[in-house]
Amino acid sequence: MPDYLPHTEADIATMLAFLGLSDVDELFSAVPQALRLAGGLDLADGEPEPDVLAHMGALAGANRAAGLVCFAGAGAYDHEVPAVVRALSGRSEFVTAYTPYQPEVAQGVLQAVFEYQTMVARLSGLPVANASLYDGASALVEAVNLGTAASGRQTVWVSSGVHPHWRACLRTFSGGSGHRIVEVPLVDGSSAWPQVPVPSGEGEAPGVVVVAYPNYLGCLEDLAVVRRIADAHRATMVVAADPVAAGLLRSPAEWGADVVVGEGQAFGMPLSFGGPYLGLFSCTLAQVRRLPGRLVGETVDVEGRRAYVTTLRAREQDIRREKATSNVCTNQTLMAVTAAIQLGWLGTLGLAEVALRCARGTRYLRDAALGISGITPLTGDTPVVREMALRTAVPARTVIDRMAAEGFLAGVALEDLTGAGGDGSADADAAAHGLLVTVTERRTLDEINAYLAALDKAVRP
Amino acid sequence: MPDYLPHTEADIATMLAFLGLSDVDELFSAVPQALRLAGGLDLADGEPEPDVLAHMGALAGANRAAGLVCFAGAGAYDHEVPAVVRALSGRSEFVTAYTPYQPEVAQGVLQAVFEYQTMVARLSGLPVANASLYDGASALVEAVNLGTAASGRQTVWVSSGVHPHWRACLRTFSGGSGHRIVEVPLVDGSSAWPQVPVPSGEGEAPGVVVVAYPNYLGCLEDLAVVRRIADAHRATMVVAADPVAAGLLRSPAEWGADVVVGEGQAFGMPLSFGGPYLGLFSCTLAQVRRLPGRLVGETVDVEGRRAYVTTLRAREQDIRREKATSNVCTNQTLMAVTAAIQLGWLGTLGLAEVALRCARGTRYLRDAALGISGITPLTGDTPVVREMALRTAVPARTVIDRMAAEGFLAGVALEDLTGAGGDGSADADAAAHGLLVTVTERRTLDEINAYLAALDKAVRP
Amino acid sequence: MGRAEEPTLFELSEPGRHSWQLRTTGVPAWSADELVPDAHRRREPVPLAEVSERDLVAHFTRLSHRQFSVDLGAYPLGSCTMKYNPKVCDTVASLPGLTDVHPAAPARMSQGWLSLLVELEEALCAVTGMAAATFQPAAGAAGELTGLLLMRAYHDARDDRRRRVIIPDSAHGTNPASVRIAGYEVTTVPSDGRGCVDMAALRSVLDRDVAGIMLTNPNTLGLFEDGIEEIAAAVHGVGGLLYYDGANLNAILGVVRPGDMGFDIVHLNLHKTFATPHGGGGPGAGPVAVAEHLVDFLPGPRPVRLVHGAQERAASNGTGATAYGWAMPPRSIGRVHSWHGNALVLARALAYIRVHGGDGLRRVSERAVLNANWLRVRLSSVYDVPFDRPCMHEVVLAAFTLRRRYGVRALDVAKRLLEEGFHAPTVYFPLVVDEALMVEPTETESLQTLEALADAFERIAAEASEPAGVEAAHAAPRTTPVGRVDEARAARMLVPTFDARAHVGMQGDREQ
Amino acid sequence: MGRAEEPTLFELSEPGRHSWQLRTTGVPAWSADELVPDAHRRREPVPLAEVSERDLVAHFTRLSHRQFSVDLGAYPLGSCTMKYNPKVCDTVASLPGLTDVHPAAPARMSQGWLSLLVELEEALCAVTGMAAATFQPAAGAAGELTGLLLMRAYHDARDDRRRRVIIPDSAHGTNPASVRIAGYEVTTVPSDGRGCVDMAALRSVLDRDVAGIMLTNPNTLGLFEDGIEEIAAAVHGVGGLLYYDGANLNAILGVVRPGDMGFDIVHLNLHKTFATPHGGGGPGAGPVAVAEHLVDFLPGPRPVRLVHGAQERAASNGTGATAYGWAMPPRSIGRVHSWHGNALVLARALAYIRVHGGDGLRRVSERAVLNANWLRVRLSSVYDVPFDRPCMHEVVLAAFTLRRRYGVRALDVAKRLLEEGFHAPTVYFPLVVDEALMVEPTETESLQTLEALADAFERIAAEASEPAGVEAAHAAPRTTPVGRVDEARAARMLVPTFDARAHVGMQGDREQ
Ligand SMILES: Cc1ncc(COP(=O)(O)O)c(C=O)c1O
Ligand SMILES: Cc1ncc(COP(=O)(O)O)c(C=O)c1O
Repeated sequence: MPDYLPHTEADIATMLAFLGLSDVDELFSAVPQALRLAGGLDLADGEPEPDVLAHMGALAGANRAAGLVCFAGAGAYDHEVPAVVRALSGRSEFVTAYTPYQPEVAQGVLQAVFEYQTMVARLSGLPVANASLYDGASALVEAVNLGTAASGRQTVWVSSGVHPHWRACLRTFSGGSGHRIVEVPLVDGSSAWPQVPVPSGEGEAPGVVVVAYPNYLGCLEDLAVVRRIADAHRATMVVAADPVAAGLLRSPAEWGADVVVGEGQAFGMPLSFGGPYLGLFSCTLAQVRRLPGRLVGETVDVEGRRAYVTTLRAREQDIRREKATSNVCTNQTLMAVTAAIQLGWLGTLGLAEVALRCARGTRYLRDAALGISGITPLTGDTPVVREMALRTAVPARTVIDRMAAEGFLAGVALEDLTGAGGDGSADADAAAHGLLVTVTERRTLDEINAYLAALDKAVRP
Repeated sequence: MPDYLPHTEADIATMLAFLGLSDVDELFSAVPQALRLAGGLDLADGEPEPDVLAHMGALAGANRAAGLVCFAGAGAYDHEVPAVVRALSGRSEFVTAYTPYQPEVAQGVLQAVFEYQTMVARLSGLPVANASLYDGASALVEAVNLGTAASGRQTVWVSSGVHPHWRACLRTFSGGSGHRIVEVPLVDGSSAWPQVPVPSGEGEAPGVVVVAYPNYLGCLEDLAVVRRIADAHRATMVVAADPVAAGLLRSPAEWGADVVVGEGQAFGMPLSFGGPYLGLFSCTLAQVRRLPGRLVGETVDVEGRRAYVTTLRAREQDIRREKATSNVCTNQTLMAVTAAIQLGWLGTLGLAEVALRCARGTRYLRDAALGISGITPLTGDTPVVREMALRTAVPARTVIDRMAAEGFLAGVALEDLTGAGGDGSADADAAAHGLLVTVTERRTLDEINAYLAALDKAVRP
Repeated sequence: MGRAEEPTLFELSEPGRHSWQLRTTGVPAWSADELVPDAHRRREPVPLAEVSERDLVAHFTRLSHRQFSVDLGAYPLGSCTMKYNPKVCDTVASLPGLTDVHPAAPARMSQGWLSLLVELEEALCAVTGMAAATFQPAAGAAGELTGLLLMRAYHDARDDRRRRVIIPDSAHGTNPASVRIAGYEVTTVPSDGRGCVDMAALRSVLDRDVAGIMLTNPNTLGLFEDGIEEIAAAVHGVGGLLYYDGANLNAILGVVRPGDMGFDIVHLNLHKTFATPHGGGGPGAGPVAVAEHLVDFLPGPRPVRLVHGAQERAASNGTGATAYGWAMPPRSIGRVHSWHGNALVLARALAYIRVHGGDGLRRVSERAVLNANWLRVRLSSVYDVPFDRPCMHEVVLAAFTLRRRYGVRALDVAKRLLEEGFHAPTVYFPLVVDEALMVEPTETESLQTLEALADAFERIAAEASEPAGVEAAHAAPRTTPVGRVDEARAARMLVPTFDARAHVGMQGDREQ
Repeated sequence: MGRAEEPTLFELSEPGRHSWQLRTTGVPAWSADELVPDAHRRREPVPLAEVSERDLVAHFTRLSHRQFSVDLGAYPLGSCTMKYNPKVCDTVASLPGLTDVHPAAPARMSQGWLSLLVELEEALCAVTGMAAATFQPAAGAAGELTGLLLMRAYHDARDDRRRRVIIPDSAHGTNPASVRIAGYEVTTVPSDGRGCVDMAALRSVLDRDVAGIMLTNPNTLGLFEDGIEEIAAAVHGVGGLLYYDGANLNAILGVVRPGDMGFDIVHLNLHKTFATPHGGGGPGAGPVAVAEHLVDFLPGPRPVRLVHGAQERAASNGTGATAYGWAMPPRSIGRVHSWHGNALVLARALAYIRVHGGDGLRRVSERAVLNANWLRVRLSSVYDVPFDRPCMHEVVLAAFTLRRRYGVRALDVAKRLLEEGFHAPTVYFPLVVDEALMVEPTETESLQTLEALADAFERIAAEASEPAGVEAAHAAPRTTPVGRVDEARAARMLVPTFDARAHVGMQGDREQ
């Protein structure tokens, strides 16, 4: 009977006697007899830890992708996570604490999150960042909620350069919020804003305009245009920014963003089949009372010592209840702490270096790949920083299968991205032959060259 | 230039200026010019951590033994080490502290070692245990030093059932101490004490008698006989005891041991190619002032609170210097802490269960193996608890090579053990065909049966 | 240790220090201006901290010494189920075969993960009595919202527009907030004198505009809603659905299942019931399990066991073994997560479930309930017990007598407990109880720990009858890394980042 | 946190609790009496603690909060080189390919380990200027003893019996103790006014009975023995050998090598110079490197690169790659370890060396020496500096003026520093300095940390001139987990185990 329960038979007897009960079952006397589960759960009996570890190890061993050299990205990146970050973020004080409701014994988490908020704010250029949201998609959904509340308008113009899964989430949640999501097509890698029909009235005018920077195909959008559209409609400008690319690019705030969201996985979180990741969220001071999720602020204790505490609590669901503008309670605090540690490790120059190395590898691979017959660009000449979309002569899924045999996760098939969420925005042929390829700072020249050689073979009919 | 140095160029300039120096080289002005190393160290330049990790990973990958199911023992055992023990013993407060010279900030290590000492004392049945020695061999050497000092006699009778490497160490250090080591042969797995020539005078009479329990071939020696010999000569009786087998066996103290030593690797330390391991040492109260190494004792602080401190420090080398009876300073504290955690995890019943399971697996394998033609017993009917010596029709090294191809580390060739240390005590044929096989609680019936099937093939000429 | 103020990383920073080390790649070293068009190129690097690895380690290690956690002691925080989190699950969550898998890797290359998810889904269905589950929701609140969208999709599919969702007044704040964000209106029903849903009040608000009801059972007062069959019949009677907030599932594992109680939708908090650690506020995992009639609406794509046939043979690469793939439910509400949910949290939960098995999970609930009742009885003479009858896995005490008599509030009791080395219970929740102290010991605390906790509770109450004790209660905590924190000032002079300190005129350091 | 007394594991124990979980094996369940003969069979299980995993974790986590460490702050413990220990080395030391290798695995199956050891040996030889090394010694003192046995074997082989080994009076206690245990007599030579070996005194004790001299350079006063060439010539002149105690190698990496100074035998403390953590007192690793004329005497078997030929082809399994094996030196002194030394510590050291490389190791020493000198100059106005000239990687200060004027001793200064969040320096060592405070900042501390440390040192000295300050110094430390500990009582009423408490009448708990 493996478990983690401390009760000895004697303890149980003593405790039952104290309660005046003769049997453990009597503890459940409030549960109507008819509802009680007869015969126990339909689950196998417990197994000792080593057996379970063996089982989980076998499952882990069945993931062939784990052994492949990773050129896949699309919002989840294979970046360096050093031992020091794993060691510190794994400290049990951080791992096994709850939300810092008692600040006197939670200064560790609170200060780490305060530092995280500062770093996220510096990345985006905006003055306020929250303590995290679930992931990039949820951060975007919350940003749209904030924007519609701020503008009082339900129409949301979303560039199709925003990650297809994030857009899928937006659509899902619009089922509740009633937001009208208008997706703006990409043409040659850039949002074709002029293709959106001119709003016929206040109801159709966008309350929020959303763009990705770089977009999910790796292209740099013209954010000045987006700012002008937002200004024209007094809409909130939301930028979904890649926080690693931020090491090379002008900050979204410089471009005039009101809200900046992003996926923070790149800062210390392994790929992990998609989670736990980290939703980055920052905004202007004017919006702080609409900020979703938790916010840590600096203050003092009774003796005047510096102290940290979650603040502007009145916004949160446990206090505002049905008037709350966000329902988030548990977020991704440990990931925020991890990101703070990873960004502390990278520092000013390390982040810039990572971004630069990504761009270099991407350039190198792209230049060489486009020399392969059977590979053409999918996004024309639009600048590419960190991720690139290629058109493969054979279907991208086939390329990925073939390249796996050579030891590579070749990238992400556009079809899988746009199809999975029920998107359909990209045209079918482009999707089937579109391959999204990523090069991070971890990829060596040898790996890239071997990749190119394998690609050359893989795209042959 | 990867390193862990915090100095910025500005820091260095400021500091040099403060010292009135113009160049870092001037810091070394005391070093005669002629001696200075011209051209730097003959080592490659530094490499960043990920490169180093890749190199170390490649080395690790070149150890085929790591992937084999382990039936080798001979003093180093493949026991369960649960995640919880690794997590706790890996806490950086334990890992990155020094010897607890400042008890006010070292209660963590001190108390953990105090608990370790208590556990070791309970295992041996003796009242005092030290804070650890390097390994089983060093514990034995120190025990012999203690015993000769106590008896005032330099002759040491050592059963050849003591691990060959430990005996080799005894011989090495006798080169300094001048001890006369007399090795008592094993006959059919047991020490043949009567074969030792009767001492012709006080000089030849043993001051120390050493026996292993069980001995390195897995056999249980008659300790009552050893106690009688020790009594007859007023010698110190030293028992090298397997602390896991202690879960099933009468304690050495019950048999009358004066000093009990052992190898503590089984308590939470991975095999690790032989180290770091843990030397267990315990003795009677009468000998406490001769105890080698550190000893933690309980006391109180100025406010009367319970506190722990290293005690009887006057014994130690830093105080007694050339009058010290042991030179040990750094020991294996982290391993002692690990053992305390592992023994806390096992608890009273867990240790008994591990010992029992080892004995069961050993019995099962031995019974079945002796049914294989080409396998005969090497130690007759002598009881076997945890380790067994078999005679293989083909040389044991050949068996091990063949079994590796089937996924097993089949055991340890006696020849490797007795030869490596330059022993020569076992007769050559027995050594060449002797295979020491171990079954721990981690070996499943399936593994054992597969092993037996492979063995059946491997011993064919 | 842990009591000294720790400067921020930014104050430890010195330009030119570094920790980072990156792989040597050999990729051509183009400069930024060769790679990024001028208009887009950042001019100055993002200013972060610049510290050595040594200082990074010291900083975060010292911060960790200013943080309480389950691993340091009892954490009886009601509703949060702060049980011990087995270390083996950390090992599971760091298996390279799990951590190194890209979420967009084709199913053929991630069979282990898919199989893990399907196995966990089956286990959660067994525990809840439901038909299928989604793992996308990243926490309980996300599960609630997902569940409410499922509710909406279900009614929509029947062309049945409904506007209201019923919530008891004892509900957790996420429930009404989720209802609102799902586009529904909240209708609150009061609790009756026994701490359960007031049946008459419920009936009075039930009509065909009610999309459903959200309940947790046991409820947030720690009491089992013994009228659940009646509630279910009534809600189903008007065509509404029953939503189960799984926060309190820890009380009833193997005893009674939400599905058997009549619930249609259940969210689970894996970070509560299944011991995945809370991480200082996350990550969690809030899978939603549903009854048969809602399966088609689940978010997708979902991991599925492939039926034997062509698809399977393809996925298993001709080996013939049972294989797994992805499927989009036919009437799916769509995605609710960037990928597949907090996968590593899910892996932890499966390991926990396998160690316990069906028998062990039932023991978990038995002991959780035993512990809570022991505390209830033990403390009922010194604290108010607003609803003094057998509770489930938590007990709601109250300090209204202490407050009335001595001016010692629930908050003071909480802060005094911090001094005693325990975490505080949840205070001022549920809202229906004045000066609430919501105590959830969990099953992993031993009788000795419960005794020590009860002793501390009693000591605090006893001290309150003396002036010095009252003063001590108001001054508490004094042995913690900081004393009581000025929350009002934090909101008034908002300093959400280190850079904002300048605006409100804070000093780099307090006076020496 | 960290200040509350922690009961022992035995006090937390309750019969019937458990943590252990073992693999399901299916092996037949014979009972103990079927397996163990009656005479040998234990009747009662060994009484250990019986606790739940939860309590085990809480106990040791709480203990860890009562422990200072490098990761928590500066640890300027002279002679011990408490530098930052890179976390990447923890990863290296937990690679399954390294941890899961049995030490008796045949060479063919442990090529990675053998190759690692050979690479490390070559690196250590490059650093020390020696010809070969053994890794068996588990710590510095074990290295000393091994080195002295090598010395003895060398002379013995020449039939040259010598009885004495010379040691300076500033030497570490392990040196004379090792000499004694190696069967030699100690001859102590005094330091001269400059803190170096008194050459005249040395010459006066040198004769053909001298087996050798043990020195560390820089010596334990942190000073470089600039007469080392003369010393070497003199000792070699009488046929003696020079033994280098590597404790202070951190000062001279890439600057000067023991071999070039004339040393014949060197032990290294990898746990000092090469950042392998000290583990609260171990494990360490004390490899011994020797000059060419001593190689044949090294302990064995030794890992070696196989010469190309039959042996190699066999070991490399026909792949033709360079392969490694074991070799016994022809005149080996024998084994000094159960197996091959503290292997995982060696792996850590190699990783550290590779990250730094030749260039980085030199920087290590430069910065270590820079830091020590900065502290020396900064503190020379408030503390005594007995030998006030440029030091190497550590500086010996003294508190004799403080003691004479105010009665504040080195010990008081140390205890006050603990209150300030620093570890104390080494006190009362080396013995030749009265009220010694031996400060070794190491190269991983930043200028800011040095400044804070110096400020604390200065504050303590300044306070000593006021009565309250003196009192505070004597009462220190008061913010640590416990206050000053009664060491005399510990020795007088010896309680070496929990069970011994009963004999001296200690209570299970102090009065509440
Ligand atoms: C009763 C109840 N419902 C819902 C939630 C929300 O769960 P989460 O914090 O995971 O979003 C909580 C936890 O805070 C809770 O206690
Ligand atoms: C100068 C000196 N020599 C020798 C030693 C002994 O080394 P170890 O503690 O590793 O045995 C030490 C360390 O304590 C030392 O400082």
